[in-house]
Amino acid sequence: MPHMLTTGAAGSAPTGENPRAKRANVDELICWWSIPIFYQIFALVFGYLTKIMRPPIPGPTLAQDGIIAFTLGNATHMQVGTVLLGIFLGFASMGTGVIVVQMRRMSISSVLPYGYLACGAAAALPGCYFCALLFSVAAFRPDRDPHLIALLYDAGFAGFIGCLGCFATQYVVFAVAIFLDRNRIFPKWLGYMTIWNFVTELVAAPVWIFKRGPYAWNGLLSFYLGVVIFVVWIVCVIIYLKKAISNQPLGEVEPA
Amino acid sequence: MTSYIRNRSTYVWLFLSIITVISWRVASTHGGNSYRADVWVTAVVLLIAFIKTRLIIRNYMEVGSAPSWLQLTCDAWLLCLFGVIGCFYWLKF
Amino acid sequence: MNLSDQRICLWLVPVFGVLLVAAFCIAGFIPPPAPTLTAQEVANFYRDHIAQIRAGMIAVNLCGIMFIPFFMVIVVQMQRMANPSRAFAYAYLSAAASAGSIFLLADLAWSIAAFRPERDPQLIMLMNDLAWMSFVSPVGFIMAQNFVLALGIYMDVRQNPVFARWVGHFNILTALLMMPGAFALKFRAGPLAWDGSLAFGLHFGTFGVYIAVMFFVVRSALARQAHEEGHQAREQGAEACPTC
Amino acid sequence: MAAPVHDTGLSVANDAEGNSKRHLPGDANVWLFVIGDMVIFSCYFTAYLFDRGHSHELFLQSQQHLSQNVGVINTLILLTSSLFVALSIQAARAGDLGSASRFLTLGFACGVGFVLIKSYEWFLELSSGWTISSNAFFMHYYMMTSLHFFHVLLGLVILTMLRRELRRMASPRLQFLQIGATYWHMVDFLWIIIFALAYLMR
Repeated sequence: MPHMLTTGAAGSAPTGENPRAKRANVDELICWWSIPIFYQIFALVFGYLTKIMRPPIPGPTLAQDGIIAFTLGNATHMQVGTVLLGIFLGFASMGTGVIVVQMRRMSISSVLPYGYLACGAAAALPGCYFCALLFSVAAFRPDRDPHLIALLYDAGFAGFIGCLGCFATQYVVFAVAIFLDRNRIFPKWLGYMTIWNFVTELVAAPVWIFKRGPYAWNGLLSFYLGVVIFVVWIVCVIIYLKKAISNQPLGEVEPA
Repeated sequence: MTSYIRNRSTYVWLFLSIITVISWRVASTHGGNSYRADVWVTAVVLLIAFIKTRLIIRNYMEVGSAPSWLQLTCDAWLLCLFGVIGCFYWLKF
Repeated sequence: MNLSDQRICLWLVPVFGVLLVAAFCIAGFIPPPAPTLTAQEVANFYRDHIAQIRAGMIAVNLCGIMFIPFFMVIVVQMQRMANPSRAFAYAYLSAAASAGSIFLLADLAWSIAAFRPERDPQLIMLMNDLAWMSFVSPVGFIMAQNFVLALGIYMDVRQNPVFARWVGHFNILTALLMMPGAFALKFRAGPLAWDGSLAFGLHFGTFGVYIAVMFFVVRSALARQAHEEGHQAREQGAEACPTC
Repeated sequence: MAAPVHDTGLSVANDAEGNSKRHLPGDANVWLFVIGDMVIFSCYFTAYLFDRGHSHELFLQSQQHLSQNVGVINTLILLTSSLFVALSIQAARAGDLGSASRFLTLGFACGVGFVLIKSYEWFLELSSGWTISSNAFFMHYYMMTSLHFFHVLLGLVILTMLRRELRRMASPRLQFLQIGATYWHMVDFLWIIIFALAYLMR
């Protein structure tokens, strides 16, 4: 059933009391803008301030004094980065919101959009905030036992790279939605690209096993390849999300 | 159903199977103690893998009758991959 | 539409809000143990209050997430708004769910610290730090909730808006007042430390006032929804009757 | 890269009539995926070769513990599976949907055979103590083969969907069949390269 959507102009609005705005989808555009802005802040926090994602990434075999230097030598930046993340991470949900709205326009039931929403909500703590928080806890007390700082360092990095389930599920849900959709909200190749992302998540799975080499958390395959593919993917998502919002007829009523 | 079997695809499959067995025999260990570095075995194995991959792409994936950009892309990828494999294999010496 | 479900979720707030505050008081977390305590002092704090902390944290674990149904009432009300789409409502839902998971992390860390108070004081302090930081500093989720709710209110073009416009201003204001909490990661003393007047007092004081005000705001919104829908039902009934 | 993809993606829908000699098998979207996947796998292969160059002797020693015989059987099985899928497409193109469906079932059965044999092979290796953390060779071996294994499983799901399309739909979409077949052939040749790199080369 490719034409599940109705437009408000068709007179389906109940008793005229609740007219959907006949103007540009301002709320979706605001949410759309939040995505590039959020990823700028994300890059600032993880790439520059905390240095967690700034190449070369320190690996699992780093010696004790190297771990101390990484976490405490950079304490102020680390904490400022985590403060910023604490303030702005919540706004990532706006990006989820607009993607869910577009997924609800597809010729599919609400299962996949709601799955996407729930995965995004679940991912915020383990997949993003937890890592920065642990490094801030480490940076909070320079006089802490070095073994505990090493524990926080391991937990921070391995948890950050190795927390896959939420994202992998989100990618699968998104890809399947694109493949099944007949309203052509997103191009099909974007679904295939999402599968690449899923594959890179699988490749990052063994960061819990390897201390060195391409599959360690700072490895060429588990980290750098995944980041490159993710960046390409998110740029495409941002561009084609904008197109999807522009193509949306004004006053379209979302199915209940 | 049988009428489809006398077909180009089947001959390709026959050829692929034969060279698979050849590469297996070439690389197999007679007696178990011949696992030494061997440039010639490697060269034959990689060449056969290259031929097999290209045959599958050209015939089964029907790239042989596809637009030229796709043919060029696939061939470029194959050459790059096997070039890099070859380079890494030889440069380590 | 029957509004009992929304009313039940609404009335969870005063019940569990009081229980939550009581649980924190019982645990001895108001005011919080200072970040300047040494490891031994933190361990002593846990050892001396062990029964209260355990009881309080069990209660917090049970009561804390009882706010989520209330936030979902707000999501439902946001979907009634005449916004161009439901993007803000979905964003609110997502942010509220994430906030709940982070709140639970804090509760777990407190409970783990209190599980074996005879453990190495360094380890107890580690859990205590983790708990307070994850409790006080991730303010972004409630801020995002407030911002998208405010934006939704501003864009609501209904003749009888779901929420009055001042509720939007109030949401922005409270979001900004809660922001200092984020800095608790950085400071070990002063107003921005996790026991400070801004990061703790202003942050959670604002949150308490916010929840209390929103309780009444949502209650009157529900009353308006009941009135509107009763009106519509009567109109439809009046239309339907002559035909039957 | 995206520009030609976007334009040609939908214009090849009528290749069932065979009126264009140079047609794009499947659609451009799936080819973007296949080429991307080929590049991603190339990264794994390159990493394998790179590590191999640094500990050649270790890799040669470890390779002895793989069973070349099982490997060659699996290669032949996947080749046969590819043949059946290719024949199925030809039958579907000729309008013989019954044969097409039967060929697809045979291809699917071969895929299941691969999965069973591969699982058995892993079981043998794991029970003789060779795990993913044994050494660099086994790390690469298990990673490459398990990623490929995941592709095979996904391919089996896709083959099931293709069979459903052939059985249930009055006029199956040939393009959809070709998309699935293209993916399955990619899975086939990726295994051929893994077979050469992990089992055979010295």
